[in-house]
Amino acid sequence: ADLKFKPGEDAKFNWQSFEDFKKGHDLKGQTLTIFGPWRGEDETLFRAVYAYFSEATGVEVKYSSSENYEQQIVIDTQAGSPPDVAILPQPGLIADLASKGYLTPLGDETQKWLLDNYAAGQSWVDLSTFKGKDGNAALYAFPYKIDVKSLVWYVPENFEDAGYDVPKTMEDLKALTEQIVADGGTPWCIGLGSGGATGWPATDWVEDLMLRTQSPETYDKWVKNEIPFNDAAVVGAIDEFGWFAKNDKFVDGGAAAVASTDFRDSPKGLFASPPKCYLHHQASFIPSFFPEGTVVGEDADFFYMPPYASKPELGNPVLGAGTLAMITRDTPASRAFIEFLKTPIAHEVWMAQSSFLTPFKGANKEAYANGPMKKQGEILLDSTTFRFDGSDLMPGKIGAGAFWTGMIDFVGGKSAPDVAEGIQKAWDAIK
Amino acid sequence: MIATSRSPLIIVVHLSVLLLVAFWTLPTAGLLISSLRDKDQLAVSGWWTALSTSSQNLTGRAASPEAQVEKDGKFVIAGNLIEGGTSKVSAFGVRPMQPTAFEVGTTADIGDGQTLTVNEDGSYEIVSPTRIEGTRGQRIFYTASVPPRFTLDNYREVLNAEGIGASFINSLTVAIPATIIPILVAAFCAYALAWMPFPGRAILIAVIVGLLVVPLQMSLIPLLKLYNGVGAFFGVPAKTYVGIWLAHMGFGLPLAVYLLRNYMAGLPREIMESARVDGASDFDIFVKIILPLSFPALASFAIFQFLWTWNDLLVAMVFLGTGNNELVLTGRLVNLLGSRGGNWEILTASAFITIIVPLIVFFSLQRYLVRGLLAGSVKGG
Amino acid sequence: MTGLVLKDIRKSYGAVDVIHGIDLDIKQGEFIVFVGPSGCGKSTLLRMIAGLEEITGGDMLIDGERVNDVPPSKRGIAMVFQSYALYPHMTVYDNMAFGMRIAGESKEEIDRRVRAAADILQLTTYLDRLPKALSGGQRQRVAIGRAICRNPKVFLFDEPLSNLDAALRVATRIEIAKLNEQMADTTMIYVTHDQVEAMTLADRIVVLSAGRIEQVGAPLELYERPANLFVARFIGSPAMNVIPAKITSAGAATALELTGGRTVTVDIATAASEVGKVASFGVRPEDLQISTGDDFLFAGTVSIVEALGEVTLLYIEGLVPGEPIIAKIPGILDVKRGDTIRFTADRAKLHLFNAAGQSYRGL
Amino acid sequence: MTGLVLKDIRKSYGAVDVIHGIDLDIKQGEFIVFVGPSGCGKSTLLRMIAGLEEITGGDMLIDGERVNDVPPSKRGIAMVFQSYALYPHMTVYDNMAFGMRIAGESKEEIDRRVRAAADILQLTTYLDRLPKALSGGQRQRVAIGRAICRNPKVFLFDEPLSNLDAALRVATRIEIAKLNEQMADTTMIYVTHDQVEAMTLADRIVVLSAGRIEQVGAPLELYERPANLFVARFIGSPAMNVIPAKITSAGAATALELTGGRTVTVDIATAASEVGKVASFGVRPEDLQISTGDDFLFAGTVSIVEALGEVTLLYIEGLVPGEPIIAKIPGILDVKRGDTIRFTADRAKLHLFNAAGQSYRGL
Amino acid sequence: MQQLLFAIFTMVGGVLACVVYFFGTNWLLDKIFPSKGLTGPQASKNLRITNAIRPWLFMAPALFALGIYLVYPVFESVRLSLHDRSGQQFVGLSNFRWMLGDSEFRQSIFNNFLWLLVVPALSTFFGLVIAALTDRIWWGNIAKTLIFMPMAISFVGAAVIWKFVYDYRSEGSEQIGILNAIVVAMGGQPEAWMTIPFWNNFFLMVILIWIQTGFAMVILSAALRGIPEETIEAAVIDGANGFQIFFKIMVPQIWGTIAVVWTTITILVLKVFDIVLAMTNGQWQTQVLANLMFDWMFRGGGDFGRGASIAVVIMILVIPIMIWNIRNATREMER
Ligand SMILES: Nc1ncnc2c1ncn2[C@@H]1O[C@H](COP(=O)(O)OP(=O)(O)OP(=O)(O)O)[C@@H](O)[C@H]1O
Ligand SMILES: Nc1ncnc2c1ncn2[C@@H]1O[C@H](COP(=O)(O)OP(=O)(O)OP(=O)(O)O)[C@@H](O)[C@H]1O
Ligand SMILES: [Mg+2]
Ligand SMILES: [Mg+2]
Repeated sequence: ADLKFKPGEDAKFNWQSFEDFKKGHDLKGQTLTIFGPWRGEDETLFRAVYAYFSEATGVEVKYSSSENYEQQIVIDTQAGSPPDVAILPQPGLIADLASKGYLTPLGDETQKWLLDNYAAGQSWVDLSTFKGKDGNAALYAFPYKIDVKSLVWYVPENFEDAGYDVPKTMEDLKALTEQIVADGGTPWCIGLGSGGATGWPATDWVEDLMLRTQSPETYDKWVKNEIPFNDAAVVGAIDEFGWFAKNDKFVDGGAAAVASTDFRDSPKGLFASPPKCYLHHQASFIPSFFPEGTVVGEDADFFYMPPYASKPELGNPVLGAGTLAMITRDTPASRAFIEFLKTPIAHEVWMAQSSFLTPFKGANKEAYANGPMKKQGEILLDSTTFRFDGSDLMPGKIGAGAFWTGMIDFVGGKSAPDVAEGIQKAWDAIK
Repeated sequence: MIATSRSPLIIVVHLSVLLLVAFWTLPTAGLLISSLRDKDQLAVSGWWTALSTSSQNLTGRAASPEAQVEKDGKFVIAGNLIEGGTSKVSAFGVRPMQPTAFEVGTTADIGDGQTLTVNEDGSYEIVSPTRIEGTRGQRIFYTASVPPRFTLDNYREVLNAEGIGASFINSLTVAIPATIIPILVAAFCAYALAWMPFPGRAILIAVIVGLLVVPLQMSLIPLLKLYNGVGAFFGVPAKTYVGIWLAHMGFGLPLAVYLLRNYMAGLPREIMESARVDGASDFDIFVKIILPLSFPALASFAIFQFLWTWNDLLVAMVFLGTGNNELVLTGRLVNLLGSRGGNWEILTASAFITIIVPLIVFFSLQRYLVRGLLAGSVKGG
Repeated sequence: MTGLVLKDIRKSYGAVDVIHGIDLDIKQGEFIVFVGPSGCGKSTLLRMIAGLEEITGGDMLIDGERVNDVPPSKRGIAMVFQSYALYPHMTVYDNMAFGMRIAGESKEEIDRRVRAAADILQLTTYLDRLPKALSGGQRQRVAIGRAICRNPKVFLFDEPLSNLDAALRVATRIEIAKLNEQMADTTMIYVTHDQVEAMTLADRIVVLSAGRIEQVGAPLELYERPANLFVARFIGSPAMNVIPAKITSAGAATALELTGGRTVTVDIATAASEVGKVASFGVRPEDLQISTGDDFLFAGTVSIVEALGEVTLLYIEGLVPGEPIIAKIPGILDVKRGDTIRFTADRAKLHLFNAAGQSYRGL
Repeated sequence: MTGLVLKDIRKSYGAVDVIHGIDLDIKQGEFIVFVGPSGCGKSTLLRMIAGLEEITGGDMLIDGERVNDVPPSKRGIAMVFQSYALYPHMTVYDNMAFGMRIAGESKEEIDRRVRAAADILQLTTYLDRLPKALSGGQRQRVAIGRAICRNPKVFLFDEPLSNLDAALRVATRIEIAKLNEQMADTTMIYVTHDQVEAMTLADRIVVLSAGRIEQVGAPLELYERPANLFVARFIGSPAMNVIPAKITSAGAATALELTGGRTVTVDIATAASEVGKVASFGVRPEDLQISTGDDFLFAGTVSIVEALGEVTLLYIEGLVPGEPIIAKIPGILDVKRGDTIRFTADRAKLHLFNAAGQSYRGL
Repeated sequence: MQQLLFAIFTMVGGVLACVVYFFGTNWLLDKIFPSKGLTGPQASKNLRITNAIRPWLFMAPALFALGIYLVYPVFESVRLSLHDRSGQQFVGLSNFRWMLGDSEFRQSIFNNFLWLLVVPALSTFFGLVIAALTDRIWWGNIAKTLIFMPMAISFVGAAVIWKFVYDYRSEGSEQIGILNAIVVAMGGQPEAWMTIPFWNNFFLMVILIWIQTGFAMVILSAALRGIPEETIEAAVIDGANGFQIFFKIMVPQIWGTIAVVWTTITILVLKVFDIVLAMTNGQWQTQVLANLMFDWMFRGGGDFGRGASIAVVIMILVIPIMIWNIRNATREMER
């Protein structure tokens, strides 16, 4: 196969791991079907990665994806024709698959590996552990390719021009927000629109603010509904989001525009002339929606969504999301693929291309394709707490339903306690 | 044809059709124009503005300091903001909040003793008494009148995508038999339901109407299970073209039978009787009389069935698979959109690329929707 | 080989009874004509024979075999539909060839027969047209052509000539007659409103009225000895004049007193018991002659004169209120409206019906 | 108020020319009957008058105004279609009432007129039926009823009686005649194949052939003085007998030598220049009488005897090969096949046509 | 190239197999119970048999396919609706009990009724009007093609189209949605159309109407052209104007087809979910049954029990339409 980076050629890659893996696995003639969420550009990047797997093992990989991959994987597993390996971004969906017995546990060894090799390893193990059909918890998934969500994007030149500094604390961020308004500008671009998924960007806000106002344990309880949705802690976080989003002066277009502006369109305000806003809270993927030719790190940059100075005990929490690989059909090839994901090379090859972050400490940071990627990677590695996107962990009806809708209602004018109560009710209904 | 074509009413007819057509095509026109526009323009200005010259606030960047030349002891960076365009600059600025601070042709002081001049044609000059530092060029905000600008890049991008040709053929391989087979099957069934007496006919018709409502999503899992079972039993792959044809047939049948039966039931009884007296069997009558006379209905249904199978993604994904060799055109195009589906420009262009085949089908089948097919056959009420 | 037998055939559409029990015995090779007022059930009866209409009651036998449930294609029939029922998507040629193609005839044979039929029906130049580009009469001819192309046991014609012009009608009628002669074994059943057709073609005429048979008989028999008033009036055009009368004396010849007061003697035998009874006296318009002498049947005032060239129709008022007596006199007459004219007639050609409308001749 | 004028009206369907230039002047209130062989363009002409068919060439004027482009609804016409064209979704009543409802007549008026028409046409019991539950004749009656219910300037009838039985036909014909009398201002144009209808109803008959007018004239004029062989043969049934002849002497009366060798004198004047020319001698079947004496026109052998009751048709072979001479003799004759019979005829009733088929009478 | 050959081969093979079935079985039936050439009681007995068998022969493939692809899933749905989320445990009617108490379900039912009232009626109406009007003008086919276009556009395309119609930008900034652009141009305030409760349902319906009118138009156009021209001529002579001809002569004659179109679109509306899914996903009170079902089935792992029970409700809603169709069919057969 065509390998993007010739083995042995570039020192930033850990070629040794590739050679070692190659020695341990010879599965010539076997095939491996992978079903994943990546399409378009991401798919090309991923193909470059698994080319190394094929090269090493001789396994022919068939990758496919689908716009309706959630639906597709449900149908395929239910009907009994699953792929060998599925890679999914939704822990909730994975939990369901696990509980219906469609997944194969990855074993203690893998669990240990994660604990040892991933930054904030326990967070990842917790994330990937689900209850199986038998009711016993086990590690079913392997996190691979992470997105950092706790990022605020801005245009450095605009900051320079206006004389603003990157805020280091949440208090500073709020002050900056007010400052911009005072200067006659609009600080934020917030867009929640996403067709059928409208509302999800708001959940990221709330989760980020949860992690900054509450302990990770509270966050976990919230996600599992061990504290009700309308708990004061949650309502507080929602209101905190409201402080930004429900103020006509703070957001481009006013509060009314928040719900209906497409999240893909909203960062464009940063680059308008005159700028429609100065700040945009969004995950690491967003540069693909910046105007063509925008160079991250120069034309646009990001900073870590700062924590409250008043709550030092919470440290530097990072909200993120990511995809998890799991074995849906236990074959030597699929086992080998999980093993492959444990090699640095599996991470470095993608790191060297772009848009890939990993908490894998064994992967060479220098392999990141550019500065901003590296910076994000460092945020991930430096995190004291890593929490997965809460809405993805909640049951689908909540995390991809009531929570979204609730947020829309919230920016539309409903009060935080009302909204939270409504979501809790929905949650009660599915128990 | 009645000789009324010159009555004043006809003008009203023309006008109302024009109005309706305008109303119906306006949104699509937006899509068409959008597909020809620059991807960054899509989200900032309405598609209708693309048709006329518009005044826009734009951001440009001067050449990087590496390009500076020393001239008369001063350091100069010169260039043009508008590459190869015909736009005209009307104002410019150097600070994002005041993008129109200066008239064209005037010289702006940009600090550190540097000055910037921008001319109407977009040419600019930065003059500095000292060497200009840094790696990035100075941002220049300017207001320009932008003439309509269209590009075929979006189409190029879609059409050059890898595997699009194969997907095209895959789509045809799915759509053509998945159109013809159900039509044949449904036509036979419809004939039986319309003209062959047997007990339970009315109930059967109603059941078929009822089946129209079965949500596709409900059938996917049980059917795929069945396919897997059958595939395993015979040792063949579960996801095959035959499988998807049958699936499309199954899902399209209720409507096909319903539409065709209704049409066939309306054919004059005497023609059938006459054929029967002529010694024709039911099979003969069906093939030689009913089929040719049902062309309008067959053509209408063919149009729709083709369209559905052509535009379908879900059924193809489930029953044909998502691998590269089976991927249908819609699947391929959706994949082009990337994982987060935000590329409006690709969406718009691919929408127009997929629409072409169904439109050809519509246009070519439309002539079978003929008038007076039955004229001259029977006399009487 | 006993031909076609109808035994108490009945038909109703839902609650509407259309055919009330028809008994008829048609011999093989016979030419039967159904006549009767519009809506009396001729087409229905024909369609039942063809097997296109379900038989509500009774038995239909072809060659001694009950065919109630035999489908049309198995009955060995050809039919000309009153409404043509052409195949609109086929050319004239294909319309005519269809039945033979179904039967699997050879191409040459089909071509030969189609061309022969087209020739007879003057359709040769239209063979490539679709039915919609034909005139009414041409369509009807195609329908006839389609039937005569085939070689059935029974021919059914439902008013096949109604849209044809006189000349073509005569020509086609003669063709049908020839056909009947050539195909001595083929039974033909023919519905028509045209007296001439009925009289010239039929071996026997069946007069229907409101779903019942009024009389069956050879054409002249029906004309000369109608069984009842209905048939008397129905056969012959203009219809027979009927004048209320009272029987004044019976015997080998019967004397009557007409409404006008005049006494007429008819060569029909009646029983003595009939004397004094009310009866109907009938005389055909063409049997009336203008009398110049005193020996006349009755007299009346001319209200309308219709000169048809060959004959002249005189409408005579005065005898039966509201119902003019019609006389059909050969040639062109010099008679004006208002003239009073005396008529006479051959005694042998007079008719007499009892109060129930039955002819005394048959009694 | 000049009625309807057709000026060089033409019609073609694509390459097929159907009407070749018709000039006709129809006065208001006139009753015009179109006759002609099937497919000669009668319906087409009628449809052009109605405005249903575009006029390919020529002008059509109603009341002096060119109406080529006037839509049908503005021409003030009512029409009975040859194919009925009933509204299949409406009952008989609604079919008849439709036009009046459109015209906004009052409910009572509509009811009155519909019931009156239904009465005349014996449709009263069928008023609630849909057309598909009617017999052919009933449908045709509904079509007529629909037209006579309305009050148009021009009535167009396309073979309105072809599916009716004789009695009903006579009755309806008389109704139409009455209608014509009552509505003296209403022009009626009527297409028929029935000679009797044409003769009795028409003020003037227009004989068409292959899209051209052959002759226009009052019924008796056409019968007595046909302008050409076509009309002579077309009017009258059975058709006029035509025998090839040679003119042997001209003058006030013309002497001919028939094919058989016999010499006949006709009361028609010819120019001396015609002597020796080939001509056609015509005599109507009903003008032939059986001659017992020696003074006969010609003699021949009877090949077919058709007894119709009222008259007997004799088919005489021997004079024109392949084309029998037909004689129509009143009454029932005692003639058998093979008898040789001599015929005579009134000299005034004989016809003579030149080689081009034109009558010498008109020349 | 090879793929093309394979494609052609499979296409021809598929279609041929189908043709062979129909011709083959008929030939076989006539062979086993011959009646051609035969006479007498044997022939008519054979005929009776073949006449009884043939309808089923004609319908067999259709019934088979319907049975497998639709009837079997119906039973499966009913079964699932009585089970828990994983489809394993029988729970009786509890899913339905839950449904009745669910406010989102009630919302969906309400919205669905709105949809049922508006969309079929308007689509059919516009389809009919357009079919009739375009029938008589020279550029009718072009007009029809343009109006048909929404039908042919893929769903993703349609979603983008309407994004460009309904898009909302705050007051003052440039509108890229044409509706707001018009509103603003006329001096109004831009609106976030998708978020206005209740009315947003109608904005969504417009999309479906926009799409389905093409369907109604094509079917009705075919029906209109089947109307005997003579009846229209007769009406013209009777003095009817365009409207009267349309409503009193043409519409009643194609009433059956109108009913069919209406039924079809009604049923489609019961099933509609992709528009809602793409535009709002049921937010801002626009939820409909089908989308709700989809939500429960596939979102985040899915609860098949509840999804299926909603599907069952959708299927129950169609029963009145079925009854109405039985009536129509029986009436028709009495002809
Ligand atoms: N659409 C058409 N295309 C070509 N020829 C046509 C078309 N319609 C009619 N004709 C021809 O025009 C001629 C005249 O037709 P028309 O219907 O006027 O005849 P007609 O005199 O009414 O005959 P009939 O007495 O049989 O009804 C016929 O020969 C017919 O074949
Ligand atoms: N479907 C039906 N429902 C009810 N009555 C019907 C139906 N079809 C025909 N009829 C009635 O049956 C009677 C006989 O019809 P039929 O067609 O046999 O008459 P016909 O003798 O052929 O008349 P015509 O000479 O007018 O064609 C008519 O009175 C007619 O109204
Ligand atoms: Mg009849
Ligand atoms: Mg005609």
